[in-house]
Amino acid sequence: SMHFDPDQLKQIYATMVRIRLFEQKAIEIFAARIKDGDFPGALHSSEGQEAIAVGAFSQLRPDDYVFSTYRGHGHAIAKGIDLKKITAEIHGRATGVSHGYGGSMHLFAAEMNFMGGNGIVGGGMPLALGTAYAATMRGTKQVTVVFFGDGGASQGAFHESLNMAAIMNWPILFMCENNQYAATTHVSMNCPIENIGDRAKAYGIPGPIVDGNELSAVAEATREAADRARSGGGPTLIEFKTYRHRAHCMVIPEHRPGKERRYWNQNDPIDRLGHQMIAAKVTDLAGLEKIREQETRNIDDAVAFMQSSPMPDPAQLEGMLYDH
Amino acid sequence: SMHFDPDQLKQIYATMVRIRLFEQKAIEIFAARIKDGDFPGALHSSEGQEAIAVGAFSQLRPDDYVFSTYRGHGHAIAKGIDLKKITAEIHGRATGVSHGYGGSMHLFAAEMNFMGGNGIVGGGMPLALGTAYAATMRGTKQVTVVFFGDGGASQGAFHESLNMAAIMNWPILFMCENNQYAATTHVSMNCPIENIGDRAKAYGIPGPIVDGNELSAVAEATREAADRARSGGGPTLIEFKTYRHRAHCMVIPEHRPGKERRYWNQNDPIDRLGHQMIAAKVTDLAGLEKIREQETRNIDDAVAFMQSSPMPDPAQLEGMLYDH
Amino acid sequence: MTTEMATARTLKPIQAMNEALNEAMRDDESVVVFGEDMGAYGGVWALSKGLQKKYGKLRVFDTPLSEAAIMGACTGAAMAGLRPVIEIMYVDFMMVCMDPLVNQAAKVRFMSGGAFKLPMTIVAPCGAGTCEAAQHSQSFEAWFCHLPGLKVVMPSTVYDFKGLLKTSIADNNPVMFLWHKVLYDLEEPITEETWTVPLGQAAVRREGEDVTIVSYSLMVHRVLEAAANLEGRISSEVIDARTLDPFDLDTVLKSVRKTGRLLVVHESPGRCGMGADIVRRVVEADFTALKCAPHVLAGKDMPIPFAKSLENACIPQIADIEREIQNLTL
Amino acid sequence: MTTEMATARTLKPIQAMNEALNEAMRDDESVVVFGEDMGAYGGVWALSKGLQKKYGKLRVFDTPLSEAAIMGACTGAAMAGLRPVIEIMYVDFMMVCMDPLVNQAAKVRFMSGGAFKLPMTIVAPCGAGTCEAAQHSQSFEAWFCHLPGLKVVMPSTVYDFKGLLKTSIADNNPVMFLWHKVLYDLEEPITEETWTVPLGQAAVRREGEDVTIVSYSLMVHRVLEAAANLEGRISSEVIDARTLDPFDLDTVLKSVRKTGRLLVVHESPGRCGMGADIVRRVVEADFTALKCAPHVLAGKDMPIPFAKSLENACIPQIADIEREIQNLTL
Ligand SMILES: Cc1ncc(C[n+]2csc(CCOP(=O)(O)OP(=O)(O)O)c2C)c(N)n1
Ligand SMILES: Cc1ncc(C[n+]2csc(CCOP(=O)(O)OP(=O)(O)O)c2C)c(N)n1
Ligand SMILES: [Mg+2]
Ligand SMILES: [Mg+2]
Repeated sequence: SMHFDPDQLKQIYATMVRIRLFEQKAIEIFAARIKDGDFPGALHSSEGQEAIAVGAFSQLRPDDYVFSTYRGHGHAIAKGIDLKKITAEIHGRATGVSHGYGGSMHLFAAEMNFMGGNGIVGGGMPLALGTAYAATMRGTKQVTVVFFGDGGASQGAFHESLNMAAIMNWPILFMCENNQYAATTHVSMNCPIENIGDRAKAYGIPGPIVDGNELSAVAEATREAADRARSGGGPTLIEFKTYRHRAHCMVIPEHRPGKERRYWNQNDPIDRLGHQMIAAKVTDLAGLEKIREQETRNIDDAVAFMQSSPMPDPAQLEGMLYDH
Repeated sequence: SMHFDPDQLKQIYATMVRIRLFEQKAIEIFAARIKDGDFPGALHSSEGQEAIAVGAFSQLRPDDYVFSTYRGHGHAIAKGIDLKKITAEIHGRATGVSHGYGGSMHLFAAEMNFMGGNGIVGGGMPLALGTAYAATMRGTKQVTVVFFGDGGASQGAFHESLNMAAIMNWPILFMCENNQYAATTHVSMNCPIENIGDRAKAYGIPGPIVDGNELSAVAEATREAADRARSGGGPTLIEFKTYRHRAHCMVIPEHRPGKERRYWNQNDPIDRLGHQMIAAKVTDLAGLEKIREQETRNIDDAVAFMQSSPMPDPAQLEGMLYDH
Repeated sequence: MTTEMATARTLKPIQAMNEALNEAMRDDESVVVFGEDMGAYGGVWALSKGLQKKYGKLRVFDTPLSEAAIMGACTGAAMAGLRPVIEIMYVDFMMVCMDPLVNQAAKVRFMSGGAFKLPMTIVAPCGAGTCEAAQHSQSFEAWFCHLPGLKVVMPSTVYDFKGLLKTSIADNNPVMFLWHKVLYDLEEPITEETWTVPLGQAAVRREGEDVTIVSYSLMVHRVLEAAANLEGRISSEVIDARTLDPFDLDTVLKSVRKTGRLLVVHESPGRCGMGADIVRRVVEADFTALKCAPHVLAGKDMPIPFAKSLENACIPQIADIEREIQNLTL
Repeated sequence: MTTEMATARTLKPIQAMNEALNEAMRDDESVVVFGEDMGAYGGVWALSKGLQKKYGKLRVFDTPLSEAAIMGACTGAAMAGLRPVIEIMYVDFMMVCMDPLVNQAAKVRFMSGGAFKLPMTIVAPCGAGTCEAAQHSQSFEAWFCHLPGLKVVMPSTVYDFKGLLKTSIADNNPVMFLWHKVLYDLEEPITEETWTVPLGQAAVRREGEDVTIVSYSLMVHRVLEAAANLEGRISSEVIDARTLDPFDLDTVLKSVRKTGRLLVVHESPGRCGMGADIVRRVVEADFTALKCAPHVLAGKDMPIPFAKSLENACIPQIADIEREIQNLTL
């Protein structure tokens, strides 16, 4: 299984906490803006799914291609994109990663091969074929990683993309974050069999089913699939079992069974990693608390940066649509 | 296995021959029209696949819903739609099943629940969900049968439709006529695993793989799936292995390996059934010949009917688009 | 227009549509409702709230996250004689289910030589103004009008939300019912209990002498504000098209013959948009009625950007409308 | 326009496009070609004939029958810096891959704040007139023009088939290259070896004084025949738009200012069509230049029916065009 040295573990833990705090702060500011009569757009929290983003990126090359989703803050942060620019983007500032043109659902970072969030469920999967093909054609051994949810696996794009990737043997990691719900709909209304990962068999590719709240399990599955893809072994579908703590977005309240909630709360990925780090004597409670304090400062700095950033200037709109 | 009495067998054989002769005559007339400088539209021959259409309809109820394809002459004939009206339709006559509005790719017979051909590969599958739902809601125990090809199974619609049908437990027979090619593309470029039928597992439904050139095997698989669907057992994906004798359509010449061709020629579904009937003493060579002669006359009658039929009158166009 | 009297109350668009569905389901067993989250939850917009409880899971149900399957199921169900109503959560998502809509639902009747009826209604929120960026802000009404075989409805008042949805459901053809998200919180006093509004009848929302302004959906409200702001200086006649296909050209022509000036205001891009089509029809029908060039004030020919400052610059604002009215009446 | 001289020869549209692809692949390693049957077979229309053999399977290849995957792969490859060209076998089939086209390819650059280039070309045959019925006869150019972020090219001459395709491939933005199936057998003498034609430049195909007729694609040929038939009685100026987005309004305006009359002819339905948009732009730009009402002669607002007698009635014929020219110049 996976080995991380203590410093790595602390960094990983810090990144997970950063994501959690980022999401909470985002909700706080959005709620305040809504209260002020402002509608700041949609916000999709990834709280509870931090181990997937962080575990995955711990095993990827910086030049690997990444397609994210509307629930993509965690992916962007784990990828290492500047927190300030992410914060600025979700509040529509000119200093944001997409200069305020994209917003929370469309975080892009071309220079890091972070190929964008997507407002269309499953929308990233067909695009992933293209970057994987480009890498194959050029022989660069970059892999492409594309995230989607349990609902996304019900889109036709899932089938077409996995099928074509398998036939072409293109290096793609199809990362299914099964957080049990698609908006208010339970995964049982989206998948009639127990594991989405088992659908890999329909394409003759591996389909590991992974505890998505266990950092090391995520990292290991990602490493394995990425190694295989890099060495010409083709695509992998990985199903990560996880849980979304919050409702789909801020304006759609959801009811969840109490027992289900308790189960998943006990399996919170950050708490779990924290306990493991203490048990392994990597750090102690105070050490974890220090990390959290540092990350709180990082978030606050990012918010301050955002608040002092200008709104985008409509005068620049005209040049934005086409490359000239 | 399936039992047919001698009369049934002769009728089945006759229908298969009727389809074969229909396709040949259609090509002959189209070729002549093209030679005359007329472009009569696209024509897709189902020669070689007759056992699937005829075997399937031998086991279905008259009120079952059927969705066909652009390669649908065989389905329509096996369903029992008037040969004259089919012939008239493919030549754009007002007396055709679709009054000349549909043509070869769009044969409809609403009163027989023949819900139409389709020019879009895989286009029928999502529609099949709707008739299956209607039957379920009304408790009529009608099943819905939808045909598509090995290429059609690569469309997103395949995945969405099988998935939804499985989750809803709707009574649908997904009939995959795997004739080895999608236009000029071999099935290996459309499916990375050996059997399309095995993809049923991704939906937790049965996926029998059937010799589509063996009439009784087709009939048996259809019966089993239809019985299951009628009694609340949900959908089935059936893969019929078969072979398309002709090129995709008249204007796309295809090269096929000689060995492959020989193998499938030796397994022609009509010849095979003929031999079986002779071996079982249901009839003799002369008996088969007599059937062929009768069917030739039927085709000729249909052609005569078509030729004496008027072209559709454009004056009626205005009323056709909307129901008022 | 049928009406039944009731005690006065206020109504919002979602309630109005929910009432329309409820009455349609009550009066006609063949009306069924389905879509993502449309069952127990009642739809993310609350469109089907309470309906599953009332009419059962066979008539109101959830689906997988598969729009092509949903649109196909809707089309097939209509072909089988049901009268389905589906929701597509944002009209933008229709891009994943265009085939069953465009190549199937809109054409089956015609391709079959008139053998089938397709009584189906697609309800979808549309429009910009909510900072949801390029993939959650489109409307596509021009596409749907360009597509033969589909009727297109875009209400602006709560009264029409209900009245037009009832008529849409009762129609034997596919109807695209697009409602603007920014109208979500609109509230109107209503005295009637139940009513219908026919397709193909525009409404004159304000009478005037100097200029005819045709609009629909959210923009009607902005146009009315602009017209009110210019009150006393310019007398504007404001027409709410209400249904775009069928389109009530007569009402527009009557007005243009009076004012001699035409402005069309819509939010979608101008190129090959609804405004261009209204201009075409008017100039073809009565060129000489026009005293000056007709004009279309449309959204920019751009995707909708996220940031409010950019988004506002891409869609007509009240000040823009005032400016165009003034330009036209110089 | 760059040109290289060669010995005279005749060329057909498919050869012209094939040459364009060949030259683009030869000159730029990042140009790649894929789609259904596009590899060894060379495409069902022979668009990529010989290219796999020449450039290898990594640059020219077959795909599964999955248009959404193909369009997505094309978009992703363009985002990664390749310059892909794909074929969609009929533009009608684009209905199964609208999301990667509309919500992704056309918007990625904008949504990313300009971070990406999308150098990709989609080649698709379009149009009616081949008795292939409602699902194999559409064009959708109006939809693509209404969609910001996509350029739209519709050549009418063999010369333009090659010259515009080369320019489309070289463009750093998504280009929809629609060629009309009925032009398949067109043949032209050509003296040059290689050349390009810029996007956004219309061509005056015939000069005249009495009426300006704007058209594109197949209809240009019919318009020219109609104009020739009226020779001596009516002097028609015929403009081939060639690219619809960008659209060369200047050339149209210059002509309309001379003739005072405008007829637009296209095959697609009139409602929210390209003709309406051309009318809108002309009346907005120079209303007073028009001596009479501009007119759009479009296909019927109907799907294309199968039978020849019906199909002909749905799309403009030469006699229809003559009649409209005469009506306009009465
Ligand atoms: C094609 C499409 N359909 C519907 C939606 C609306 N929508 C956004 S997210 C969502 C649920 C997605 O669920 P899942 O794939 O499980 O991802 P999660 O939100 O749980 O991360 C829905 C229905 C959409 N954005 N795109
Ligand atoms: C969505 C779509 N893509 C492409 C086509 C063009 N086309 C028509 S039939 C065909 C091959 C289909 O192969 P298959 O599904 O195996 O059926 P078969 O023709 O062998 O019966 C293709 C590519 C189409 N009609 N629809
Ligand atoms: Mg989920
Ligand atoms: Mg096949």
